[in-house]
Formats: sequence, structure tokens, C-alpha cells
Amino acid sequence: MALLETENLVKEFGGLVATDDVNLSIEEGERVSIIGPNGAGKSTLINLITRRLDPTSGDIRFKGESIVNRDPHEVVQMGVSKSFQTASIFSDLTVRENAEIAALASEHGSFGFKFLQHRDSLDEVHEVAADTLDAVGLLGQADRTASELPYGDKRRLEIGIALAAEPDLLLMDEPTAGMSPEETEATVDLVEEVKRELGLTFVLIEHDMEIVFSISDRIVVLNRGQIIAEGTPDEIRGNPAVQEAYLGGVEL
Amino acid sequence: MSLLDVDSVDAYYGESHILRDLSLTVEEGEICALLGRNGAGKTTTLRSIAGAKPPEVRSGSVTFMGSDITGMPADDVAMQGISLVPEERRVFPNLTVAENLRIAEVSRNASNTWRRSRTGTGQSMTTEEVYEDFPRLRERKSQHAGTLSGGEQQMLAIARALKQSTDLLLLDEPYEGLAPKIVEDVEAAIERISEQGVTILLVEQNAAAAIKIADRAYVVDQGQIVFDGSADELRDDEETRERYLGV
Amino acid sequence: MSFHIEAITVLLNGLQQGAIYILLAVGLSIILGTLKFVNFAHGALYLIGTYAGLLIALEVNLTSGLLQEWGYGQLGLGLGYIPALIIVPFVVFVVGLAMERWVVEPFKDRPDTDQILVTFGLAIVVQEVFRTFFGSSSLPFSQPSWAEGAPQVPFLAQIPISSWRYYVIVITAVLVAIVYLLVEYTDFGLIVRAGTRDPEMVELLGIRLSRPYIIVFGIGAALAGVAGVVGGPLNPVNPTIGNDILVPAFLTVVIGGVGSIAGATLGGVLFGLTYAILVATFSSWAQVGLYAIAAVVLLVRPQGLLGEEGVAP
Amino acid sequence: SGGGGGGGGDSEYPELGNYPIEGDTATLGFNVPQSGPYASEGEDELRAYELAVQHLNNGGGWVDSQFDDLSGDGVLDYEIDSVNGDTATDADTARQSASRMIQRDDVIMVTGGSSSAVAISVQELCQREKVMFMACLTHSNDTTGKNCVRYGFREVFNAYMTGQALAPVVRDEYGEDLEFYQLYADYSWGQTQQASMNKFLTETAGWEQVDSVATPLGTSDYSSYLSQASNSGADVLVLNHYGLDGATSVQQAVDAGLDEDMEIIVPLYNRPMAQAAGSAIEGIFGTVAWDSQIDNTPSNEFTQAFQDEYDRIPSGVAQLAYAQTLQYAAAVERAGTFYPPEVIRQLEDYEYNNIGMGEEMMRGCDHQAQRDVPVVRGLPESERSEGQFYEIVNITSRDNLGYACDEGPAAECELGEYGDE
Amino acid sequence: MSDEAATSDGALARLAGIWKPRGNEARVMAGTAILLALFPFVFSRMPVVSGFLQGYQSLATLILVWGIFALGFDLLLGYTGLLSFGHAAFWGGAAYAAGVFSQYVSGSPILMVLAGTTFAVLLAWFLGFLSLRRGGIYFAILTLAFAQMLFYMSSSPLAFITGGENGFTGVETAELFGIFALESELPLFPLEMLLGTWLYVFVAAIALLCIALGYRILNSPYGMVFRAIRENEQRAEFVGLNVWRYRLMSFIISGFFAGVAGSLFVIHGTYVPLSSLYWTASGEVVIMTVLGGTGSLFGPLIGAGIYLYVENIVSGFDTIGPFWHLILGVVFVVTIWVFPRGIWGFVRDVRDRVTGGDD
Ligand SMILES: Nc1ncnc2c1ncn2[C@@H]1O[C@H](COP(=O)(O)OP(=O)(O)OP(=O)(O)O)[C@@H](O)[C@H]1O
Ligand SMILES: Nc1ncnc2c1ncn2[C@@H]1O[C@H](COP(=O)(O)OP(=O)(O)OP(=O)(O)O)[C@@H](O)[C@H]1O
Ligand SMILES: [Mg+2]
Ligand SMILES: [Mg+2]
Repeated sequence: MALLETENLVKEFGGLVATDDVNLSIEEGERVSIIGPNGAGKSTLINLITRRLDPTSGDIRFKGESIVNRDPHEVVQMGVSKSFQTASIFSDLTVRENAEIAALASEHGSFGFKFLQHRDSLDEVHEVAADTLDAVGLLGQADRTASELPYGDKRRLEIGIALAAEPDLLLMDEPTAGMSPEETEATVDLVEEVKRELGLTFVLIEHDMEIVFSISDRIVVLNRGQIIAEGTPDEIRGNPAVQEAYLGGVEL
Repeated sequence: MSLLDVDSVDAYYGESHILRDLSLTVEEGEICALLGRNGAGKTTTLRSIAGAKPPEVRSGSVTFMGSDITGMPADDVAMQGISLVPEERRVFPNLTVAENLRIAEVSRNASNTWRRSRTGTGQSMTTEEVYEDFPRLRERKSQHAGTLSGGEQQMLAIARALKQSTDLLLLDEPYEGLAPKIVEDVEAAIERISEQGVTILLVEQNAAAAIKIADRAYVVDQGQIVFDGSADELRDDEETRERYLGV
Repeated sequence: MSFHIEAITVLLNGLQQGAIYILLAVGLSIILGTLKFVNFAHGALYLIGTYAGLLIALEVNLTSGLLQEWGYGQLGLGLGYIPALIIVPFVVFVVGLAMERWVVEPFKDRPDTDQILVTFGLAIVVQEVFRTFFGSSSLPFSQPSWAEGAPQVPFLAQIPISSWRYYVIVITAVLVAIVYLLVEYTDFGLIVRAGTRDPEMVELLGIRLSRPYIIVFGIGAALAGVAGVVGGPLNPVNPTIGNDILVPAFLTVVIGGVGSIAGATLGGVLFGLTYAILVATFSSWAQVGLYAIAAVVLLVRPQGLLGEEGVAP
Repeated sequence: SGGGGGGGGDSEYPELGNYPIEGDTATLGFNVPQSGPYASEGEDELRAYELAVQHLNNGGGWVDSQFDDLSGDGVLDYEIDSVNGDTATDADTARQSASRMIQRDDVIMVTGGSSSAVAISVQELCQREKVMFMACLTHSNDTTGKNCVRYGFREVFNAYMTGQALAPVVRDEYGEDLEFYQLYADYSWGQTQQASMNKFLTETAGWEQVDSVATPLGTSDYSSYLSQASNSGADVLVLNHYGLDGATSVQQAVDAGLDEDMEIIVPLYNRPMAQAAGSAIEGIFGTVAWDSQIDNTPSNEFTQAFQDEYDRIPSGVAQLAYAQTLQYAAAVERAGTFYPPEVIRQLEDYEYNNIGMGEEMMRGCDHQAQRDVPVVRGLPESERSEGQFYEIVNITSRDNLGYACDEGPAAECELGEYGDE
Repeated sequence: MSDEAATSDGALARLAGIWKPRGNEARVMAGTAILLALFPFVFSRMPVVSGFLQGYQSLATLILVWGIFALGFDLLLGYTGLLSFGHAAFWGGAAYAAGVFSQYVSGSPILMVLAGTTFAVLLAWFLGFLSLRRGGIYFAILTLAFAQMLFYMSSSPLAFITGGENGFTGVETAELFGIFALESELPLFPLEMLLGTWLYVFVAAIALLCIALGYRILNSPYGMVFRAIRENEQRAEFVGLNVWRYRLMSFIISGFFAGVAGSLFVIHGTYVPLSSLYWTASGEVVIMTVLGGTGSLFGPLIGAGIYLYVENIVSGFDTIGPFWHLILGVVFVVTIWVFPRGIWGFVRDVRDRVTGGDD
């Protein structure tokens, strides 16, 4: 059984069909990139999966369970995490608290009646938070206020928060947009390392073909809301339809 | 005299010192590229020129067509004939595509009527010309810009700047988020504008793409200019490319 | 009395009631939409408009307050209603400009709760200043003699509504139409609407926004001033009227949809009619009905009747 | 505590409420509306209270001429002092204010109130705190009916008596077999006023009620309600609104042309109201508590004293405030102590004829004064002179008014304890 | 068998563990208790000082009652960042509920508080459910609209229960534990001198519990989650927090405190005015909270004290008395302008500057 499946997924905006009958299936442990020209419907697809948008029709299943009637936070609880393009953190809280929030959410569910419990007593949460911060290399700065961090560290923290939720599937919408090649590389390394250690599955949206072709197991090409091709990087490279619609003859 | 002369500028965000004694010049009619890795200070340079706040320019001067525009508010700078197409897609999401284009005209008209007169002799395209260059925009002309895709929005942002009366066009990563095929369209458009006599200062991380069309290039790192030369020189200067551009 | 007379009476009552809300709501709404500023002191502008109108139109006897203690027992220019109707919008426009400059600007980048709080505080201060100088007791603001009595409506019997209320409806309709055209069809309106979403970009295009902004605020204030002059003779005039009208005015904005002039108008009409119909049928539910309608609209369409999804605070 | 001292035999009685008084000044609490719909009335009340204090301490006015019990040199050797508070025509504010007077300022008596909701809530507090309350302006049947208390007394007549006094007058004027429509302020006073009007216009005048509609207290725009009344086709409109509300509703009724097809009655009105309503009040019948046009010695003396002090004609409210304060002081003198139970006993069933309203009795069974009721009618603007906005058409004798202790509102009254049982 | 015993032991231990004071809780509570015990004496009976302050016993009680209200309000405004203009609904709603309860069921003060609070919590759950669909100004307006609706409900359609504009006069409070008449004074000399009436003792005890509860909530996971939501709602949603639920909880918790306070308000005044549901009551608690200082536990208490002091005592001064409302308005505006964290925040800033900012 696939980890994530969409079945005849359709999203219309007024007359425009942004997602057109998409059947996507992602296996556990896979790295999948979604590419396609501007306006192809990539972000829309991600927003449908994270439940920020309601599909017009069709179904989305995660671990075999339909999620179209779930709230965004429930989807996160089930194990879908999304990293944000800009550093989206809790800037007035400390770095540690940032991680603790995420850990708390995943350890104790999306909501609990724990308003009488002193937080000093939540040992597991402290542990998970510390481990995550260690993994992204921020443990040394745990007690700084997040807003004081340099930008790069904020991006790390951002990813750290996504990881502290202990996801099974990580969605990344243009995670390296605006990053230098080095930073991009560092981010890719971080993700690869995490994947190795946690067995994470992830879905990547990128325009940077170098990254796409170097780290994907499989590439899905969207055009006008439809999947027009799907396959390994090599298959996609040679696909004339993709060349025409997307790469427009650029040498790679 | 150069068209634009940035002389020993120091710029700050709050207390953090971003541009350090940065100088560059842009000659009339050329395409000049400003390259550098993420966080190097490219956007900050453009914003300092355009008068956007923040950053705050604390010392040094910016001279355009011989007049000092340091510290001028953004709208005044724009009136002198400098147009900035910022990074991200800064279209007005609640206006239609056509209205987004019309507002650029408002500014052009304003410059000739109830505001001070323009010093430049700037070029500007008509709406028809813009639609010709970006047929996609004509198709979507009465759609609200907020519902365009990222790439469509980027095109609209460039198109809008072209409709301003412009002597100097500042482009901040115009290819970002664009599909390769569209990148070509945009490249072509930029070259066409340049041929019409508009001077262009192009900011890019993607050095290869920029060098392709640029006459001259600067490389900035940590707020300082570390390379200055023709596009060909940069193409040949492997060390600089490796050190500062990571390619 | 025949049913259609009753229906027309209710309709006119509703429109007139709604008209005052509309004048306030349109101003509030464009200010909220454009400047992103939540003005809980809008009622204070109405209050200023009413007192200014009263003092320009008539001469009044003060019975309490500091002015009376200082010997200004009788106050006012006594110029009549038409001059008041012309002068007051300018006066309140200027007050609006001052307020934009001294209050809105400093609070532009503060959270909207701070804006609500500071203007809520200002509203209290203005009310109390008026109480201090003019006393708490109500001042008589009678309708002009040329608008007294109920006019004979052609083809119908006499409808028990004073002619001033017809004027209120007409004045409101004209003003709202003007503002609507201004915002939708002029370059000024284009700039304002663009600035609503991305002010910095507008400036980068070479258009200075401070002037359009201050004018928007001024227009909103002037509309509140007009509401004060036309609404004054319909109600007793005392320092609390501004804050009393604020709540329904705000509800009108939100049920209409923030930033939408048409929405504010629709909201005002809906409000006025609901009230008038309920008074005519289940009068003890009239006030409850107003708030219930508001609640229902917001629950079904949180962005308001004509509001865009995802726009504004 | 225990520093009673001073006045004749004060120490005979145990502590109760704010008795005994510490020091040698006795403080009275004037709790009047200084904002809200009855604010104009409150202003005049306060003037009269201050005048009363002045006369109690220094002589003058009725203290010299009408009240034999009073010396003009304080009360029982105590100098009279006062504190005042704003009720804002709001029961909660009024109670807070009264509670401050009682607890901090140790007042021995509270007076004031010009909404029945205020009076009823404050007098209930006074009963609990064992401090006397001399109601000034409250006209609801309930004040001395189902909400009556041992510690509260009311000089002014009530809604029931207004109905009794008005019904025959309007019947004689407008005829029988008419239909009437009522609007009323939705609280204690308005409710009992409309019930009383209904009772007597039906029973005495033989009219028929078409409908009776409640309006919230403090309504500022009555137009929708008035349209309903107009469209009902009734012959008479009864506006049971008072103070600013009354002035507004009458004015809006006339503005909308209602007076062309209907007769309007405003059962209770007064000088500030008539003034605010302007020409709208012309020809409209109602009752007032007292008026300076009443020509007898006490009335003239009070008008004179008030004018001397404030250079204006006193309203009925002012006369009530003044009279209630002196009435209390006189009872203290007769009792020889401020000890409330004794003062109460002095007031109960006390007969007097010294405040310009003829022979009166403060009835023991419900603490409601039995007295005459002036019926007035608004004057056209052309006939007004010297601030007279209405003419007195009849002073209904108390013999033709009122009710026994076991009927009407009094039947529901249970006074509660004196506190020394 | 033994298993069972063990688990129930475990449960007991856990329960005790939850209540065990942690951090500096014990210290803070002890300090608060002492302050509460001294307050009425200093305020209304202490020689010289009270003459200067001109306080009185029932105002001391009232300050605590409103203080509890403001404290709860701050949990919402200061920590979750939601500005409600409809808290009068819970304050007044609880007051009516407790009042009606005393008339028809029992006048026991403790039961009255329970009844009023339960009603407020249910109401908060219901209104929160409806109002929390949008934040910012929409939330402020929706809460305002619902509270006004309740006001008008009780002013007319429900007047047969509430007494409408007349207020609810049927309150019948019984003795505390069936022994102590609330309005009577404490029997023993120093106690009477210190605390005054049983009513104060009752209110102060509940206030102490409320402060302890508030302190604990802020140091529970809730405190952290509330702040996270205020900072970045979208991110909070995408770490898997049910933002809506937590907001609702903070609204309900705040309604709980308002309910406790509203019930005490009836017990204190033996009367429910209609105006307790009017939006000005919501406005008052806003002023108190902001004046005292949002985002702190003691700020709102101080704010309540200042507000009521000005309203009831300064208003009586011959010189500035008549302008008390104006003065409060001006002080309020200045506070937001210059010290957005209120008086308490200002004091803390000064202290931090002096001591170098630990704690
Ligand atoms: N809220 C909306 N209302 C109307 N149309 C929309 C909306 N959101 C997206 N669209 C349209 O749906 C199409 C797909 O947009 P989407 O943002 O998913 O593209 P994308 O593949 O992410 O493009 P890019 O690579 O440029 O970011 C576009 O044509 C866009 O204009
Ligand atoms: N508003 C701001 N406040 C504080 N620091 C800022 C701000 N904007 C940018 N910076 C910092 O200034 C430095 C230069 O940023 P700038 O945006 O100019 O870089 P850039 O060269 O445009 O990079 P990119 O390629 O990512 O756009 C960076 O270290 C960045 O973190
Ligand atoms: Mg996208
Ligand atoms: Mg940049």
C-alpha cells in the first residue's frame, strides 16, 4: 500500500481547472519531485494534501485513510509535515520552546486537557526537543530567542520544527528558493541525512533541475493540472513531451 | 558621467551593517549584472538605490544622471526614472491584470502633471506592446492578479515596470521560480528593452543566466564588491566564480 | 390602514435608519480596507459632526458643563441647516486629517488589537471632553422648519414619517454613490485599492501614498460628520451618541464585508429593514434581531456579504 | 466606634446602620442622576438638596416658615453636611454610589433617584444597611407596592394615581368610545404606568386599548414605533416616557405628523421635559409632581427661595427634593434621635400641610404619601411666559384618588423590619 | 488485585503530583495570601493611611471581584492575543445564573459560585464556538455582537426571568457553610481589624485560588501553546496543534474566571443590574486589564484596583472628581501609547533595568 495516494483529484477555481484528475501514489521511503511549468498546479496540489484547500472532487488517502475530511492539524498528526518556504518560526519564543511546541504537539496529540499540569513534568517532550535541536545543530543556541538567530539558522530551525513533529512524509515547496548553491547543498544534505536516519519519505517541488535530477527517485511532471509524465530522472530527461512543455530545449 | 553612480555606500538593517563601503557604476545603455550568493547584499543594494526603507543608508552617496538621490523616498526616486522590480512577486493581488498595468501609467501621468517634472527621458511601453511581449497576460487581463500562478505573476511584475517611464530598470532575480521555457521569454524581453535604450541593472544568483545577456558584471560578497569587469572576464575568471558564486 | 401603506412605512423607516449606519459604515470600511486601521473612534467623529452641526445651525442654551459655568450659557452661530450641512463635512474632514497624522500613523505598525484599544480610549476621551464642556444633559437639535411634518406622498395617503427623514435617505444615496465612483473608477481609487495590499510597491512605482491615505481617512471622517448633521435632528444630542452608534456601525461593516462600499450599503439596508420590520411585528425582539442577523450572516459568510475571502485583517 | 455624644439622648439606642453618628456633623447622601436620560432632572434635584442643607444649617425658606420642628441651626445640634453621587440613571452605578456613601461617608440618610429602577434597587440596599432612604423622584407603583421597604418613604404620587387623575379629564376633553394605543418605557415605571393607564382609561373613561408596546429605556429614535402607532388607526396615543425619552418621543411624534389624526397624552411630565420638547408639547395632557404656578404660601415661598439662590424657576423635582430632606430632618427632631427605627415611626402616618400640596399623610402601611395630583396641559408657544410651558387644568383632590392599604399596589407591599425588633 | 491497587495508587500519586507546587509557586502564593490579608486593613481601616486613601470595605471586596474578572480576561488577551469585547456576557450571565439559582434552588454562596461559573463556562463554550471562526477585529466584533444580543435578550424577551431594565432583585444569599452570615464581621479582634467581613474572607479565598490556578495554567503546556498561537498561528497549525481547540479552551478558561467573578459580584451586591451585560462592562474589563498590564497575572488585579478606585473615590474629589472619566480615558490612551504592557509591565521594565533583568 502506498503511503500517500490521490485518486481522481480535481480542484477548480471558478472556471479554471488547477488540478485535473490527478492520480498520484507515493511509496514509503521514496523521494519524489514534482516539476512543471509555472501555473501547472504544483502548489495547489501540495495545498490540497495539507488540507489548506478543499478538493472539488476526488480523494486523498494517507496510510490508506481518506483525509479529505480532516483538518490541517489532523493531517500533521497523522504524519504529514510541511516545511515553509520562508522561515516560519515562533520568533518571540526561545529556540528550545520552538522545538518543544512541535514535540508537544506530536507527543500529546493535537489537543489535550493538560492545563493543570506543570510543564516541568513533561520529560519526553524535553527529550524529543533536545534531540531534534541536536540533529539540526542548534542545541548550543537553545536558550536564545528565535528572532535573534541569523537567517540561515532560522531556516534550520524551521526545518527542525518540521522534524520535531516526527513526520512520516515531509512536503517541501521550493525549499531552496532564494538560497545560494552552498546553502541549497547544505539543505539537501540535511534532508538526506534525516531521511537516512528517520526513514523519511519526501515530496519536493523545485525549479532547480540540478537538485531535482540529483536527489529524486522519481519525478512527476505536471502541466495544466494534469500529470503528463512520470518516471525516473533518466526517463524524464528523454521524454519529448516534457522537453516541449517544460524544459523548452534547455541543455542539461 | 555614468548614468548611475553608487559611491562608498554603507547600509544598515537596524544595527546590522550589511553594505560596507560599496561602490558601483552603471553606464547608459548597458546591461549590468550584480551577482553574488544568497545573503550577499544584492537586494539590499537595489533597495538602497531605489530608496526603499529599510535599509538605511548611513554614509556614501547615490547619484543618478548627475543629481544626488541619496536618502530620497522611493516614490521620488521612481519619478527620476528608476524602476525596481523587486524579488518575490509584488503584483497587486486585488487588482486585475489590466489594472495592475494601468497603475504604472498613473505614475507616469502623475510625473508629468501634478508632481515635479521628470528629469529623465525614459522609455515606456504601451499596453499593447506589453501584451504582445507577454500574450499570457492578455489572456488573463481581467483576472485578479492574486489568482495567477507564480510565474504569471513574475511576468506581470516585469511588464508593469516596463510600462513606467524608465531610464534605469532594476531587476531583482527575475527568473526566480520561472520554468526554463518562460525564462527564455523573459530573457528575450529584457534584451528587447535594452535595445530600446533602457539601462538595466540585473541581480541574479544564477550567474550563467545573467552572464548570457550582460555586458558587464559585478560580484558582491558580504556587502562588498569583490569583482568588477566585463561579462567575458568573469566567464574566464574561474577563481572568482568558484569562490563567490559557487559554480 | 391598508397593508401597502404599512409596508411602505416600514420600508422608509428601515432605509432611513439604515442610512445613518451606511454613512458611518462606508467610512469605517474604506479606512479599514485601505489603511488597515481599526477605528473605534469613528463614533467620536460622528459626535463631533453632530455638535458642530448643532452649533452652526442653531443657537443652543447650555444648562451644564464648563462652558455654561464660564458664562457661555448660549452658544451657536444660528446659520441654519444648509450651511451646517456644507461646513461640517469640511470641519470633520480636517479633524480626520489630524487624526490620521497623529493617531493612525504612529499606530500603523502596531497590532490591530492596539489600534482597537487606542481608538477605544480616544472615543472615551472625546466623549468626556464633550461632557466636560457641554454637560451631560441632552441638547435640543430640532428639525429645520422646512422639513417639519410628514409630506404627502403622491398616489398614496400620508405616511407618518417626517420629511427630514426623506432628505436623509437622499443625501446618503448621493454621497455613497459619489464615493463609490471615486474608488472604483478614478486613478485615485486605483492607487488606494493597490495600496490596500502592497503599499511599498505603490511607492516603488513612483506614487506617494501618504496623500491618498490621509484623504481616504478624511473622506471617511467627513462622511461620519455628515451622518452627525443629518442624524442629529433625529435623536437627542448628548455626549454618548457617538459610542452608542459605533457598535451597529461596525456590525454593518463586518456583515457587508470589509473594504466594500457596496457591502456597507447592503449591510446598512439589511440592518435598517430588519429593525423596522421587527419593531412592526415582534417589537421586543427588535434589538435582539439586529445582532442575531449580524451573527447569522457572519457565521454563514465570515467574510461578510460582499467581502472577498481572505482580504483584510 | 461608640463616640455618639452630642444630640439628645443618642446613646440610649444600640448601634444600627450608621447610627450613632461620630463627631458633630450628620451627613446626608444625595444620589442623583448626573448623566443618562434623566440627567436634567438630576441637576435640578441637586440644586434643591443643596438649598435644603443650607436652610437646615442657617435658616431660611421653609425651615423658618413651614416646619415648626426645625430650628435653622442644624438638626439635634448636629451640623448637616452632604455628599453626592452620580446614579447615571443606572441601577448598578446608583447602588455602588450609595454603598460608598453608606460605608465610607457614614451617611445617616440617602435620598435621590429619578428612575424607579434606581430607587427600588437603592432602597433595597438601604433596607439591608439600615440607612434611611427618602425617595425623591420615583413614580412606579412598585416603589411603594411590591418592592416597598420599611426604610424608604415616597412623597410623590404614583402611576396609579396619575391614571386616576387623568382619566376623567381626558374623557371630558376627548369624549368616550375612543381607542388608544400605548408606548411605554420598558422598566418598572413604564410598565406600571401603562398598566395603570390601561386600567383607568378603560374603567373610568370607557376607552379601549388597541395595543401597548414596550420601548427600551433610553431609546433615541422612536420613529419606527410611532409609525406603528399611527398606522394602528387609534384615536389617542399614550406616551409613557419620561425625562429625555419623553421629550424625544413627543417631539418625534409631532415631527411625523401624528398629532394631526391622534390626540397625544404624556401621563407624567415636568418642566425640563416640556422645555426640551418645545412646541410639541402644545395641548398635551399630563400630570406633574408640583409646579411653581400652584398658588399657595409654601409654594410661593419655595419658588422665591430657589429663585433667589439660583435665578431660575424650580421644577417639581426640585420641590420634591427639598421637601423630602426637610421632612426627614423634622422627623429626626420629633424623634429626638437619628436612630432610624424611631425616625421611621415618626414619619409613619404623619399628617402635614406644609409643602404646597395641601393636606397630606405619609401612610404607615406602604410609606406612600396620600396627596393631591396636579393635571396640566401644554401651552402653545405663543401663550408661554416666564418659563411656563403648561397650564394647570385641575388639581385632583386626594379624596378622589388613592387606594386602601389592602388594594391596588399597597396590597402587594410588605415593609420589612425596623431593625430594633 | 495488587495490580489494581498499584494503578490506583499510581493515579492518586499522579493526581497529587499534578497539584504539587513546582518552581516558585509556593512562594508566590504565600506572598499573595499575605497581601490579600493586609489589603482591606490598609485600604479602609489603617490609621492615617486609610484616611489618606479614603477606601472602604466593600470597595476592597469589589476590587478583588473585578480583579478575578480582569485576570481571566488577560489569559485571553495577554497570552492568546484575542481581544474580546463581549466578556460582559460571562460576567453578567454568571451573575444572573447565580442570582436565579439562589432564588429557586439554594442560597449557599459556594453553590451559587458553582452555578454561575458552570453557566458561564457553558456559555463561553457556545459563544467561543461561534466567535472563533476568525481572529482580530472579527473576533472583537463577533463577541461584541453576541454579548449585545444577550443584553437585549435579557432586557426584553427574557425580562420575565431577569427583570429587564429593573434588574434582578430576587437574590437570596444564605450563610456560608450554613454558619457565617457573609455581611457580618469576623468575631475575633485582630481578624476583624484585618479582614473585616466574612464576605471579604470568602472572596479573597476564591481570589487566591484563582491566582494559583492562573499561575499554574500559564506554566502548563497551555501557556506555551497560547503564546505560540499568538506568534504564528499558521505555523502552530502545521506542527499539528489544533489551534482552534486551544483558542476555544483559552476562551473558555477566561469565561470560567469571568463566571467566578460574576457570581461573586451577585453575592457581593445581592442584585443583578441589567448593565452587567452591557458592552460597557466588557469595555471596563478591557480598560482594567490593559491599564494594569497585559501578559501578567498581577497587572490586571492592579488595573482593576486603579479603575475602581478612580471610579468610586477619585470621582468624589471636589477638584478633579467631575473629570474622573476623562482622566481615566487619558491615562488609558497614554498607557497604550507609551507603555503597551501596562503599569505592571512598566514597573517590571524599571526593575529589570535596575537589577539587570534576571527573573
Ligand atoms: N485561489 C485561486 N483562485 C483562482 N485561481 C487560482 C488560485 N490559486 C491558484 N490559481 C490558479 O491555478 C493555477 C495553478 O497554480 P499553482 O500556484 O498551483 O501553480 P504552480 O505550479 O505552483 O506554479 P509556480 O511554479 O509558478 O509556483 C494557476 O493558473 C493559478 O492562476
Ligand atoms: N529586513 C531585514 N532586516 C534585517 N536583516 C536583513 C533584512 N533583509 C535582509 N537582511 C540581511 O541582510 C543581508 C543581505 O540580504 P540581501 O537580501 O540583500 O541578500 P541578497 O544578496 O539579495 O540575497 P538573496 O539572493 O537571498 O536574495 C542578509 O544577511 C540578510 O539576512
Ligand atoms: Mg507554486
Ligand atoms: Mg535578494
